[in-house]
Amino acid sequence: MDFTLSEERRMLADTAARFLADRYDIATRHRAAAAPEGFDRKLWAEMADLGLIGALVPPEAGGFGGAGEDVALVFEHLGRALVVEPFLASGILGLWPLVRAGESDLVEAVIAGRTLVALAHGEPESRYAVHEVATRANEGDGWRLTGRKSVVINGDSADLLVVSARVSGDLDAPEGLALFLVDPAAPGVTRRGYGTVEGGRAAEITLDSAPARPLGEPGQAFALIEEAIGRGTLALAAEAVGLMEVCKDTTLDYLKTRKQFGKPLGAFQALQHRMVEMVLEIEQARSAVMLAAGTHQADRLTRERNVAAAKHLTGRVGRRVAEEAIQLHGGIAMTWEYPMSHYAKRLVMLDHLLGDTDHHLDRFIRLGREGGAA
Amino acid sequence: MDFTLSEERRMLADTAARFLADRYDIATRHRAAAAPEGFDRKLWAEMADLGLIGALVPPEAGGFGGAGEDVALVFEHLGRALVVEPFLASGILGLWPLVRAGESDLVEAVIAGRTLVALAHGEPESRYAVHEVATRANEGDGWRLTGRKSVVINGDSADLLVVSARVSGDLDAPEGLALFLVDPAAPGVTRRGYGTVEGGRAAEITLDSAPARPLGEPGQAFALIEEAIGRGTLALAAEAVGLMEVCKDTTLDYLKTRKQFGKPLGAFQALQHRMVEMVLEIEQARSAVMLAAGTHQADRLTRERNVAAAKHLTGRVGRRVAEEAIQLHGGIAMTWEYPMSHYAKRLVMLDHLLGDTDHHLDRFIRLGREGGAA
Amino acid sequence: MELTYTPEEQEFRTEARAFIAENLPPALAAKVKGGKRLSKADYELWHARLQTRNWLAWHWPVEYGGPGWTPVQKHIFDEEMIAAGAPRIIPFGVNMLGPVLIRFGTPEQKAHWLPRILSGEDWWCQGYSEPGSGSDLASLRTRAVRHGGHYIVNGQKTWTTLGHHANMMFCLVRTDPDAKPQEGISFLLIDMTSPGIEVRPIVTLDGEHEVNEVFLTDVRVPVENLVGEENKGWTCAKYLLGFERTGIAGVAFSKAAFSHLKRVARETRKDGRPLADDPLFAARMARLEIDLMAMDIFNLRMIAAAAQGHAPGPEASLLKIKGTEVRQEASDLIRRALGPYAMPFLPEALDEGWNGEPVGPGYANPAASQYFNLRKSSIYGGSNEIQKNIYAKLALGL
Amino acid sequence: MELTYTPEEQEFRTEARAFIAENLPPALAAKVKGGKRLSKADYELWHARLQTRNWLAWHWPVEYGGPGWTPVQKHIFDEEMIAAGAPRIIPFGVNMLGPVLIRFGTPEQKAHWLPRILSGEDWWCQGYSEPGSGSDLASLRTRAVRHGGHYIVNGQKTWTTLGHHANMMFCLVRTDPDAKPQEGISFLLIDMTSPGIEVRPIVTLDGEHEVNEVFLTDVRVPVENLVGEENKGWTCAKYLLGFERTGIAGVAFSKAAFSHLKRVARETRKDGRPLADDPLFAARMARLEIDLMAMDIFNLRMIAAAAQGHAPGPEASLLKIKGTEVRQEASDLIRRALGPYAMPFLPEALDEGWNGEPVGPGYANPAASQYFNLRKSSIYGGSNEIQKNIYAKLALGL
Repeated sequence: MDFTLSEERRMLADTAARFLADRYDIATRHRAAAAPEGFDRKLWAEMADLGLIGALVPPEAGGFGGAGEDVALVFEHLGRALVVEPFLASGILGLWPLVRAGESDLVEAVIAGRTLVALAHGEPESRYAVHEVATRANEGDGWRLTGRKSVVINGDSADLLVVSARVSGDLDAPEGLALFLVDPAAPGVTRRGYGTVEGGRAAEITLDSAPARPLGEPGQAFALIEEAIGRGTLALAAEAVGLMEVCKDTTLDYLKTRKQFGKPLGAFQALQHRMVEMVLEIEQARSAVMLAAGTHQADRLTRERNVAAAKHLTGRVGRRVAEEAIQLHGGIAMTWEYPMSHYAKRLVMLDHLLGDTDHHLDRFIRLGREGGAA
Repeated sequence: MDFTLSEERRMLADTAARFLADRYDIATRHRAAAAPEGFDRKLWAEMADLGLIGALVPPEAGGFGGAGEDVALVFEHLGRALVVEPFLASGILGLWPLVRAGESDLVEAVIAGRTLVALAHGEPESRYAVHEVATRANEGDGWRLTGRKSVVINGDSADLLVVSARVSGDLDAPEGLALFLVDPAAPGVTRRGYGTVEGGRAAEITLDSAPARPLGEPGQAFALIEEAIGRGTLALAAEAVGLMEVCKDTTLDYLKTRKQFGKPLGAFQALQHRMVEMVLEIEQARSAVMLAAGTHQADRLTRERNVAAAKHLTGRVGRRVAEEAIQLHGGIAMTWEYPMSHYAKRLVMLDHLLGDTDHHLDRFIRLGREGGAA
Repeated sequence: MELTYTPEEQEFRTEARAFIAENLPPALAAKVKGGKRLSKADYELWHARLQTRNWLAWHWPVEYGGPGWTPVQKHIFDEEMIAAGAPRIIPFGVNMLGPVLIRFGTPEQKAHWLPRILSGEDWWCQGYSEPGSGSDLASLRTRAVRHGGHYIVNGQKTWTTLGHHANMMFCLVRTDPDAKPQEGISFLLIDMTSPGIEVRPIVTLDGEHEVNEVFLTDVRVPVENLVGEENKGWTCAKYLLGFERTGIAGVAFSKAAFSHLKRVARETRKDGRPLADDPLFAARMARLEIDLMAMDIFNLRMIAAAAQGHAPGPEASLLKIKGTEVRQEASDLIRRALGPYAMPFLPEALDEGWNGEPVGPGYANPAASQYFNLRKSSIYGGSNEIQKNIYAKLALGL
Repeated sequence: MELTYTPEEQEFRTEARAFIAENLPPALAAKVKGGKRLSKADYELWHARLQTRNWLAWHWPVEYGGPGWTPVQKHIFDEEMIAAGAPRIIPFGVNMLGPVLIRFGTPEQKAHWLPRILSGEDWWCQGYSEPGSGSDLASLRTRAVRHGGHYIVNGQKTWTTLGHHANMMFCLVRTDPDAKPQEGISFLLIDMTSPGIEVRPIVTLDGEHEVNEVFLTDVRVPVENLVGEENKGWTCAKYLLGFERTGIAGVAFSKAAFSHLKRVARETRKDGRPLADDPLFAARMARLEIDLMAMDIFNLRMIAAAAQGHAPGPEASLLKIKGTEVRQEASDLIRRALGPYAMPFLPEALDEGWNGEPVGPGYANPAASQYFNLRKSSIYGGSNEIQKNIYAKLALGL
């Protein structure tokens, strides 16, 4: 048993931390978020050069990491700096199917930050369900996709879309799913980009007989989609821990410096106890992420169940930390100007990405039953 | 809108409060609970003489109250004094079917405290479900009942049992239920009495072709059973408010007098805030009980839904109050000698009588759907 | 105990509902219900409509132009307004300053300022909070020094709600810096168009501008604008905070939010069924509904006590706490219910007249923003922590 | 990061499991798992069995008779013991006093007392708490006055766990009443058979007798029984409290409780189906299981840090808090799961050898009692409030 970082990972962590501390302050972040694409292509390229995307990919696929621990490490640091660059979309969700399909040229381009890829999977009625896909794929003169994809993260600026579609089966059957590569500039593809409430970008995508190239064997993609989403879920849980750390540190600082009724806020016992409870819950959330990260190479049920536990717990704790951090501050943390308010916003909104606390609690229960637990 | 008590009810409240203050201290209560029947027949007769059972019965049936407000008023006072006498069994659950069936002689005897009656409804597998009854009633040479009834409150000392049984239908059908009067001394009736964890008494009752007299039309009893249980549920929710009041007052006194680190515990802000939260939740619970009491004469859905809300909320708040009251005290409240510990115990164990918080939440949801709400 | 309204009260509800239906423009109600931004003119219109029947200044005695309503009538009207989607009454002039002037003002002050509140000629804002004084209001530092017929005011106020609409501000200032914190404070009426006043917007975390900072540099305020005695402003401030507590639980807002939640949960699908049928979500909704039902009764208990002439006691603090918790929880569940569609945010869609195509259901756009915006409700008007301190001291004797 | 055990550690687990299987009488394990009362002899037997392999005194250096285990090995053995239903090791002699003597005792004290702890010749109890000093331990008042070769001790101790089994008590007494609270305290070893000692049972709210009051009237204690310096007893007390924190989270107990809960929820029916399939109950269980999984890792992080030589830090306070919360929650869910059958209580069914017919499922009888009994876990050993104070001060600098 060992919870320390390996030498390689310590170097990766140092690299990420140093770059973000030097180059990515909150003003830079806000500027990037306000840009038309919702991020800064130049910074993105620099981060790619540093290896922050490559760290998410196993060596055999051209990266130099790719284990659960690597994903967690990178995303915790991204959370700490509130990075808006498209790591989730292009570093995990869109990239992982390419890695697993052996698309080595594409993988290389994505790792290098040259190509931006996004996963178009969710649909207007599917909520967070992994298996609910109404978009149809028909084979004829090549493959053609028809359907609607919604809230596709960074889907507005992606150079390439990885799109899920159904070749057979009922709306909610895990069987009959397929993944395709779609050129967003192709005929039949319409994108409507928009900002998200915490400062990111997403798109509604309509496919009307859009030409597509299959990734792997059409009909067998459920396992791969689940894997990519599970990986993204782990990433978000780790990001949440990074966000929480900043919320906690900022609040603690504030309690020590802000004076009311003649003494620092931190001298009030009721606030002290709430602060301790916050730290305790964060340590619990961090522990759940460590478990999910450390077992990410295990069998499917273990992996997915631990990921569900981590996303559930970071969601539950995250809401509490965000709300307590604001409340313990008072008005100042309600302002746009105060950086922590954006951390709190992102922390709450993570609950809407790849499944909220209830979705993952439910998933945890179902996976437990599949595995004969409970 | 008026939340004050009517003149009659104020007199009833005064009577109850005075008697209990004068005659029912904690030592008396423990003695009564330790008696073979789990209560004191003499005190029971005195309380009957005071009208505390009659207050639970409408005038047209020989009492002088019987509205939801009367039930709530009496049981809140019983809670405040931690009374173990069989008001729930013989004042509500067993009595109400007699009232509704027009059994005026029996009702008179029960109101006078001469006859003790109990409702034998729950079964080993039925948990809190109102409609799940496996005990069978067969007509031949008169009616005969066969089945098992479990955790029948005061069933060990009742002079008369009101027993639910099925004349037709599936195990969980609301149709086909009937209520019967059974003499516990009759052949085929076996009772096994025992104490309950908070100081009451109950019994397992086996019926083996036991002779029985029907109350009302066999097959139509669901509504009546639901009504009796709903009434009992309101009573328990009101009792919970009385128990909580005592837990709160005792804890507040303790915080003011007990010194630690050179000042009263009540000077510590973290404890002050928890005390305020406790009071707030008690006021919420009291409000829910007022709503249920004040609408107890309304249509079935309103009545039962508000009762479910009250039992859910008193259960949720009750657990918190009991646990906080003990925790804020520390060790002393863990002792048998400290009266409040028995209040806390009763408060928690109310969750096991006539449906726990989850049961009533579920019931609240279902009744809402029946009524077209939600 | 009687949980129903008297026939007279029910009749009043009918009358109130009819008046609102007649006077509230449907387009305005749609803006309120759709969570759009309201303009200054929207508020002014609704104030004016109410004033046509003397129904604006609920808390004023009849002789000053109040409607003479009982606490129950106020509660009923409040419920009906919110259910109908009326804009809220901006409280600063009519509910805060008005009662203070009636109680502490000179005959001249009353004659001058009260009619202008009713007519809408003045839009008042509140100059209480300062950057250094949050919950600890009495630590305020804005200085007023008397020079002849004027006070010269210097300092900074913050969290000034809708201060950018206001032409007048009532303001707590320190006139005696050597006195104890709560002494040496005075209550001044300040013309916002005076030289030396600068209003700077504060953008809140939902990206909206509703509150402001107000900088005062050598602002001259005529001594006639002192309300009550010099150095006794804390008395006015406390009196005003008492009035602010009416309707403190915001039950009607929570009820409206809960109805909206029910709609969202019915129309949103999870696993092919309405989200309202999902056991976990249904349980969350039911717990909230039960809390809300209980709070409704708790609130009515206070109103009934007020109707019997009891002054509002420290229970108001409990209602404030529970009221904000319930309302925040409702906004949280609405956000959750929307699933991924809580993410997209088109700020332009909050503008009047926007008729683009929404992303997801039309009501999704403001939901997350409203959740974040409502975090303020447990902070302002005496934070929930301060309410707990107050209750512990006044009601529990701790 | 590596979440699995090394091959050596896994081998140790196999060895531990085999030892326990061989040495723990099945009847005793059944008593523990069935929540029955344990006798003094039960504990003594298990201590003696452990000592046959030098596996009793985990925290003692090898030269004094400890097994020389790593923190991970201790954790593994603890898990295996609890999973197997072994009685807990009574900590007062072996885990509390032992380390204090090893650190502060004279060579004579060590030579005399340590072997007697290992052999079971002495049963120790703890004389710390007093009626007037709960969380504020340093306010203790029991007086010891030196007369020649003896201290004369007068006072009262309380919450003395299993004091009725003990022949010896280690005790904090005040030797200098004029010093500051934490100074002037001494650490004495007191023979419980001395004249002037009276042990009175405290019955707890579950009706059981486990703790006691101990009254000391003119009790003569030889000065050789002073550990450490006079008036420096607080140093020993603090050192001992540090040792008490090992295994503070009680993860293994919570795991055992959770397994039991799963069984109860599978075997109990609601609406004709296993309770474990009820969505609300399944959600309660899942939330608890997730908390438990996270706490397991949190605990292992501490153990791994200890294995690398880091002293246990203030995180132990966090583990204490979460550990008691999780364990209490498990006992709460077991109680809930049982439904009406949580009510019946047959105290005689907790006795060894009782073979009457249970009411409801056999495991129902002790469930509610255990829930109430476990309320103590957030009170003793430094209440959760004290843990929060400690953490706020030491780790957060508040």
